Amino acid sequence: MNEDVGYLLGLADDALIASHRLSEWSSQAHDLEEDIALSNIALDLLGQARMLLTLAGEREGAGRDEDALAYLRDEREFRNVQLVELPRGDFAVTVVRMLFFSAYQAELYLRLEAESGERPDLAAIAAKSLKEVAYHLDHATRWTVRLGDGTAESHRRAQRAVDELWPYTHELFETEGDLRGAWLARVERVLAEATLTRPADDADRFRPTGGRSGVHTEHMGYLLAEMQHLHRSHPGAVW
Amino acid sequence: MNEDVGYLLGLADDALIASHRLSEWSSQAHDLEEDIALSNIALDLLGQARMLLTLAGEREGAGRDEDALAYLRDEREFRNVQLVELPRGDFAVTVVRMLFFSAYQAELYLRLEAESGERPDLAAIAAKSLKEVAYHLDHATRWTVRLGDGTAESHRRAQRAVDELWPYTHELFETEGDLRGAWLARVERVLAEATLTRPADDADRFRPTGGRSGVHTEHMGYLLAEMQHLHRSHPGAVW
Amino acid sequence: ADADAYFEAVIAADQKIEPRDAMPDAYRKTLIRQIAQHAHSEIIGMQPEGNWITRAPSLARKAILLAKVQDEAGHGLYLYAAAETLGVDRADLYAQLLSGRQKYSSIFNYPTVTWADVGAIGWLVDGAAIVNQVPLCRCSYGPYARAMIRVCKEESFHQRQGFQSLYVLARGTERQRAMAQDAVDRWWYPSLAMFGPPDSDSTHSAQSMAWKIKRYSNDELRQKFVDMTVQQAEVLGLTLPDPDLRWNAERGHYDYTQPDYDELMRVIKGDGPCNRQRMANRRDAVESGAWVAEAAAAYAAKRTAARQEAMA
Amino acid sequence: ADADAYFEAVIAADQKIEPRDAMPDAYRKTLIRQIAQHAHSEIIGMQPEGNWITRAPSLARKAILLAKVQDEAGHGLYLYAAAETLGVDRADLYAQLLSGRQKYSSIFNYPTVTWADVGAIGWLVDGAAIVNQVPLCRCSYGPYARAMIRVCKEESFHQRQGFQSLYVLARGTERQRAMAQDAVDRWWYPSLAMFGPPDSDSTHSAQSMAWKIKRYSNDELRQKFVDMTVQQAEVLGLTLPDPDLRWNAERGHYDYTQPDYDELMRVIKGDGPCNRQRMANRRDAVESGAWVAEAAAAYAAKRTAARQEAMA
Repeated sequence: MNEDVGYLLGLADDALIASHRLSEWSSQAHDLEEDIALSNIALDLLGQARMLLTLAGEREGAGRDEDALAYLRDEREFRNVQLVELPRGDFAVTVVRMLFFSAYQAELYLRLEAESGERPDLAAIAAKSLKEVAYHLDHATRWTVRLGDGTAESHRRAQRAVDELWPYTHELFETEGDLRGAWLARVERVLAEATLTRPADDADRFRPTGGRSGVHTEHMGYLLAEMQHLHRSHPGAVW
Repeated sequence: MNEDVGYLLGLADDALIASHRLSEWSSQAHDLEEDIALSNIALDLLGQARMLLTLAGEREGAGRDEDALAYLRDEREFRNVQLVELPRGDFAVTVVRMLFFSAYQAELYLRLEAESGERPDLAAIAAKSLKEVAYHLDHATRWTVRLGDGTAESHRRAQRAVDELWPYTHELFETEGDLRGAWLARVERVLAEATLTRPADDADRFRPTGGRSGVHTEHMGYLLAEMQHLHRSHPGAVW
Repeated sequence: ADADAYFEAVIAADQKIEPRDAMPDAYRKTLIRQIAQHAHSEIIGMQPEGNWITRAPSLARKAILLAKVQDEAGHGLYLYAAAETLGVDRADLYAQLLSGRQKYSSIFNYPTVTWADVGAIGWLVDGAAIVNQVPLCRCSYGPYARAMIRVCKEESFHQRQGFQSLYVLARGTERQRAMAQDAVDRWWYPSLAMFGPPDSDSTHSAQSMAWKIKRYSNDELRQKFVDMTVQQAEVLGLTLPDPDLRWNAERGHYDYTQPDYDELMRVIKGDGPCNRQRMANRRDAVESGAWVAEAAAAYAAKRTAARQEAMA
Repeated sequence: ADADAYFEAVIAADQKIEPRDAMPDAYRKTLIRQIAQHAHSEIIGMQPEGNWITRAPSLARKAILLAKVQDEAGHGLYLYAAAETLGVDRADLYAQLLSGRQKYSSIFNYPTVTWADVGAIGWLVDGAAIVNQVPLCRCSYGPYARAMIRVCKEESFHQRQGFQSLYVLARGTERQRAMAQDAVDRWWYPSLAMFGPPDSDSTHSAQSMAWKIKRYSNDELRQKFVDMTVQQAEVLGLTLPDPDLRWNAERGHYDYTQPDYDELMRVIKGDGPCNRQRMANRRDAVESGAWVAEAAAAYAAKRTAARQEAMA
């Protein structure tokens, strides 16, 4: 596969799978406002995924559109980081993951936007998405602070989410190592305000990886089965 | 569809879907012995499903084998009762459902075995399965009694399972009404020994139905997505 | 007596009653009950369609569905806000939904069995809702009427999306077409039942009509829906599952078979296919999210305390 | 001293030590550790393959897989029973697994990513296990040796099933073949690592060999596995992912690239891809099932009390 196509699929799949996990909150959030907010973010990410998949399909030039890429690739062909595919978890997991992921997307899209000379199409998508991502990051920030500095239970849950998800953040910077400094600065500021402890990097040798080369956690297959089953059950149908 | 084929598919799908839910216990039971026991029952039911699907496919005469019937039918074509498709639940739900379902299978297979003149193939499958079903029923009986007459918590969970599942048992007798008397006698005896209360029939107007005509609960689609996704992802492949 | 006269005069003049106006207690209670039930219906109504978000067969349909379910939550918000102008608290209304004391539309107690059900709900259920709700845009209570204008605008957008989704299925593969027809077969009579019991059995209608909360009777609205839907079904190329459905030139309306009102009563009383599931889901969301609400409250209290200390 | 002499004589004569025989403390401890680790491996090993039971692509394969995972639970039972003959309690061993003090085979900390992984585990992982375990059938401790005879018989059945499953994939569609090759590519080096660190770094080996618990060194067993597997790979028509794999006529063995022992150490220390998940699953099964165990105990106690009362 063309390297650029693989790169675009990575970005697209991150957004698509993150959107899927957020959409699992439909009718499940603790209140209506949050139900709407999470759907909104899921919808934004789905929109990003669609633009990125379409662009990847065009670059590939094999006639695959957004649906062919979303519904007819096998698990080993998905390029998203493992962070976004982990089970939905409780609200703390959702919020902390959104913090980590949105902060990454914010840095990445900023850079892609700046590189518009090299990849104008991608830069345009990044530019369009940046406002959305800023909202996601703001939302995640506010909730991380509320949970971290809320009750003893919410603090415990938020810290557990931070500890469990932190190892998965390393994969975000395998190919974008230069972004980690800015990402860390953003995230550390939020965790500090939330009275949450930032896990040490070297204390944790567990650094799951593989998503970018299509090796996923065992959760991914179930997600794809659910997402793709209907589409695959009707080969060639139009919806 | 040939009425007989529809009938056979009902029996087959009951066993197949019940087996699926039991197999979800793999590595999840409270101890090794029970993990083995539940797998064993899942395996027995899978075996019954395969014989029944094969027979249904032969009767239909359209060249569909057990896999075509299990993996390539859509939800609306599955004929199992809703009782077996309800989510796995806790161990009490599993045990009580097994009690209700095995007691039904025991009565049904006894009758089918006796009718060997009319449907010798089916009678042979019933005869072969009866010993298995007797074991399942015995296992479910012992556990129902243990849970019902165990701790306060296990009693509460068992009674809740009985109350939640009872309405779904009516569907078992929609076409086999003559079996309900014998079924009730079996089940009431076990519930009494387990110090559990048998729900009144008329106090409960909630009598879910539709499984035999392919109208399922919203849980069924997720089960089928998981079960069928891989098979459907490789059209025509041999495994 | 002055207040009563003012109220009667406003109603007679087809003007709006506003939150600060005096109004009869029974009027207030009727409105609270109706608006709350309507709000609850939006919230519970998210579940049957939400059931297909993660499984939508194309990304475009997934986006449409996600947005629609989100709109329903938004409708719930407007409507709870409208109810709150009558001096009740959203949390109390919510508690009454969870305890089962207040109802929601029975249509949402049927399962979405296939993808086509999403289209059928958009077409038939939203279609019926619109027929019910358009007259409410002229309801005598101002905040409710204004909320309904906004809701109706979005609902008719949803209804067109549902229609369009079914249209594609009806012109798709044979299996897609069968799926669409099957969905219409299952949703037709429950949609007819959405208009409530026949006028002969309807208890609240007369007073609501006098107060200009309601403008048409259940049977009038049902007939309007049938007349409208028959024509749309022809465009879709799908059959409504009523062999006795035919044009009655004398009446200038379609004759049709009444839905099973006994079934409707059973579902209203809690014994529909999904009542227990819908309520259990809702309770579970509230219970499993209680710690989040508590955290938000605790954080807000800390901030307030910190601000007060800073100012002291 | 008599006891020591008896023990030494039995070992020297290649006879079996039995539970009631005196034995050195270190021998007992080594065996407990090894048998427990082996039992734990069977139990944790149910997870990666069990992951595919509900998704198996044919009913025949589903039945085979269900039965295989069930056999693994059975092996766990035999092995815990063998360990118990050494004076430990299964519950204690289990607690040590859950607390992380006792280990299980690191191979089970890799994910099963596709269906072909089930075949690859059967072929390579069970294949490696058999090479490891066949000599254990002659282990000096009787109960362990006898348990291993039973285990090996079933494992070799599983290994053939895995081979056969991969064989079908390798001769299937292009995508199936790619899936099979990909699985072999991912499982080859972890399977080589199953034999433990190279002899030069192996701490326990010498003593275990002297006690005739172990019969061959890690590297000898690894070589045996490589030699056997290369030929089977040819039959399958799949490639082992080692460009330096070639026959060495002088040694009469295949030369091969060593697995990444640093990775092995990381995984053993708890940092493999699935260590946390496997342990969390196990703990969750125990915790969420605690009420069942308590109910069974309470019921048994009531029955005992009732019987005693009846006899009093």
